[in-house]
Amino acid sequence: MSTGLVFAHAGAVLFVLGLAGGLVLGHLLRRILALNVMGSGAFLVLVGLAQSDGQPDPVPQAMVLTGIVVAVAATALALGLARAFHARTGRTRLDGGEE
Amino acid sequence: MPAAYADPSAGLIVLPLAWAAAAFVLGPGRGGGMAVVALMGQCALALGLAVGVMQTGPRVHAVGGWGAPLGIDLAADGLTVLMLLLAQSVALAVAVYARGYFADHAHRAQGLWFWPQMGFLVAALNALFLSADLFNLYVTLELLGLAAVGLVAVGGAAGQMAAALRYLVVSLIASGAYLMGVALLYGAHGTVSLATLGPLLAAGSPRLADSLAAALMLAGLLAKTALFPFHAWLPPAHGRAPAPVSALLSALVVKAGFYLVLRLWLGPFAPLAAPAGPLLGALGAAAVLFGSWQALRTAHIKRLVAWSTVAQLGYLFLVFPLLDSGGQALAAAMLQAVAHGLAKAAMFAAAGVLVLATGRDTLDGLAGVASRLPVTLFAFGLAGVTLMGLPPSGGFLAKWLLIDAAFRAGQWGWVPVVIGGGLLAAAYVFRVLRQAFLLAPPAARFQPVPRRLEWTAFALAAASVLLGLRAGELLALLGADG
Amino acid sequence: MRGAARLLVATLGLALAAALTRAIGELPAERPSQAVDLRPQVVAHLDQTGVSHPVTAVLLDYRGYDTLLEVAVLALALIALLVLAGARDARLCAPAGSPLLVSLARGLVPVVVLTGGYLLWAGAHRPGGAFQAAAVLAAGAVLLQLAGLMPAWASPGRWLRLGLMLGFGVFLGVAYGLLGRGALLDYPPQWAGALILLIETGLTLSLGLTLAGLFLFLTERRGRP
Amino acid sequence: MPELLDGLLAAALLGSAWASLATRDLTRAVVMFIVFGLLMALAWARLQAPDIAIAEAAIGAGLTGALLLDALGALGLRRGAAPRDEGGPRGEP
Repeated sequence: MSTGLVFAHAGAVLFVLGLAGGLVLGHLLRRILALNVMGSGAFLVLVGLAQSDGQPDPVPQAMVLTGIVVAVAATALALGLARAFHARTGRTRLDGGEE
Repeated sequence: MPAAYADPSAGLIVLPLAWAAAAFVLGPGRGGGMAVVALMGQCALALGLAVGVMQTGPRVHAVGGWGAPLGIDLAADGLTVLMLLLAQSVALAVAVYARGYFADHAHRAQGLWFWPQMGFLVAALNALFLSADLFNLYVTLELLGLAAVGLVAVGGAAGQMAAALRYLVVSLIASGAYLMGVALLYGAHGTVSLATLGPLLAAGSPRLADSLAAALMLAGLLAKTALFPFHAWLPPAHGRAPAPVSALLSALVVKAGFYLVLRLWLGPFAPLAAPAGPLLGALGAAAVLFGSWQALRTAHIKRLVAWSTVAQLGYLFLVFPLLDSGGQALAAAMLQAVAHGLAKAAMFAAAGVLVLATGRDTLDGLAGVASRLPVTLFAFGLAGVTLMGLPPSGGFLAKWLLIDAAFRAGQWGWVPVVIGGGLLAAAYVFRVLRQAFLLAPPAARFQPVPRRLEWTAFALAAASVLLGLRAGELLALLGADG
Repeated sequence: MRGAARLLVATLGLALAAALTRAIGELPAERPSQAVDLRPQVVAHLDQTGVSHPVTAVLLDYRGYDTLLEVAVLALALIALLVLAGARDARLCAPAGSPLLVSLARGLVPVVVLTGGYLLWAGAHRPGGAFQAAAVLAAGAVLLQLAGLMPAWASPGRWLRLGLMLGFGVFLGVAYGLLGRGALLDYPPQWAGALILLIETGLTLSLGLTLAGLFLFLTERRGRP
Repeated sequence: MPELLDGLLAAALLGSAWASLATRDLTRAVVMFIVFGLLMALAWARLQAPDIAIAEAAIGAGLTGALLLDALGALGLRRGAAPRDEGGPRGEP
């Protein structure tokens, strides 16, 4: 199995792990971690699968660079919201219905 | 100056990005006038593009001059232009409204950085409607999602933070699923260009990777569109945001997800998607009934309007099982998208006026409003006419075409949903109107409201009704896809 | 209820993982013969892009439009955080840095700037570029803030706002300016290298400030007036 | 030999991600996430993507890690909350 395929498989599992975590975890910080793991998994599949023949492909590599910057922007906003929410309510989780 | 500088596709993306950045540099609370002027320019650009597409057919703009699949293409056909026109006109009206809304003392603090955020939101919408590249669409989805979430949070109250967080989590999970689909497609076909992918996906029997990619991407987009059962994030987010923000979100942002589903469904995923048609239709039907039911139960004005969005989005998905049957299902969906966009922006604008005047967001507080704010209430009622689907509104024509398509396809089951949804809409609109016509309790005090707010709501509502009379042009645009 | 939801997510997750693994496993053998391979195209046009590093060519030329929108995403996140910081009403006061921190910052900042400059310049030929350089500069800006040598960020003044948007503005201006050639970002080959360097320089400065801003808006300086 | 290295690295990625999401201790979760980010940088190097490796180390692990560590102080430790995320009926696994 080529390096690309090994990491594409790992990426698939990471994606599912992060997705499940994003759905079931309660603490906001953990959810944010899970969403980052999910994104990293998708990035690994993007590059790994494209490079399954062992040759580097600059196109998905550039896409992942873009994706990493977008991910850090989203993470920063999520953390900012979580902190503002915590500062007002003292809570760190969203569960328990709306209102 | 070469004519190339007036290229509408490029202008519709560059112009809002430019005013967003300029508004940020100008400083807190500034940039509203510039935004209104720029949005007028954008309306002109969108009209120019519409005329161009009508006359010469779909257009492609190869960014960087490379062309797909190496570069990124912007593509405009009838579907694109219709969404662009809707987005520019609603955004212009909302900008006019927001200048009055945030000038009010109570909202000044919320509006400090509204203009740059709105500029990026409009740019993201236009970029999304125009993009013909799956990865570029991912970036536009993220830009749109972050802009929308940031705008929900501007009020700063705990409930708004919770709503924004819920929205952000759903939005990020959805984009993650979408991105995974893009990764699988690039792995399988070596390209993310819509035009290049179409023939590749149609050739040969579908592979597991292709079906999985389609499923992940569609699921992500449905969550972003808040289709039942992915709707739970919408009512708090749209109900709690400041009124101009709610108008933008309900009228435009959720439509972006629907537009992409439709674009992919009719485009590269056409060979894979057909079996999912009945499922989407069933979810749409459930959304119509459940959303309307919730709108009948809530005690808050803006929450009622938000639940109505959940219901009205359901109609858009009723067309998926009917697309192959020859009828005007696509036209019905696009008319519904445009009519609902105008009507819902009007309703949130009117609801914002009502909340501003009565000082609270409850139906109980509305007693006596009818005599004080007749224009606003009339706007609310007119928008309601579109949502109920009464003639001559755009909503009526959309629902008529939908019923016609269902009969042609022999799928009678959808007809009672369309009619029942209209009756339920009538019921929740009259809940508001009846309360407003009650006599005001003696102690009731109404805050004065800037005229501008009332009249923008009215203009939007009137447009949603008059749309029914000018639907021929819109349908001709869709026909230009050919 | 919650247990049932978890069981459902776990079951669906396992099914999705199995499907993904299978799809990825069977792809290389079943890749359709018509599949596109962009790698030869990237190399074939490299001499028209003005840079010799393929990833930089994709990032700023072939798919430069993605990068333009990505910079907008960062700017937007910063503005949203600014709103939250304002709403939180916790002023980010410029702390009085300890003497040790001040001298450390004074000594390190030239090194940081040099490293950033090197990464920026290197990006045209080998790994590196505006984003990596900006991350290094951001570290320097954070250091300066902690040492009390930077103005407070809570209500950024016009010059700081201009600095934050400069890179985006230059990028957007170049993109639009080249529309006269027929398309956004359509670099003329003889100017491509210079224009890309101009864009990257602006981006390095602005992204450095933006990344530092993401950090500084988020983190409260606790325990100080 | 390289296959073995790739396999070990992939396993370490999965292990650190799992540890980060499953641990009861929030501080440990964040530290494991930073470890995960650094392992990702190694994976990118193995995938002949040095640009991503640098960006992942600087932005993914570095900046995100710093933001998370600081948020940990704000969310997990203050206002009398215990440093550990309590289990209980809605606890984490």
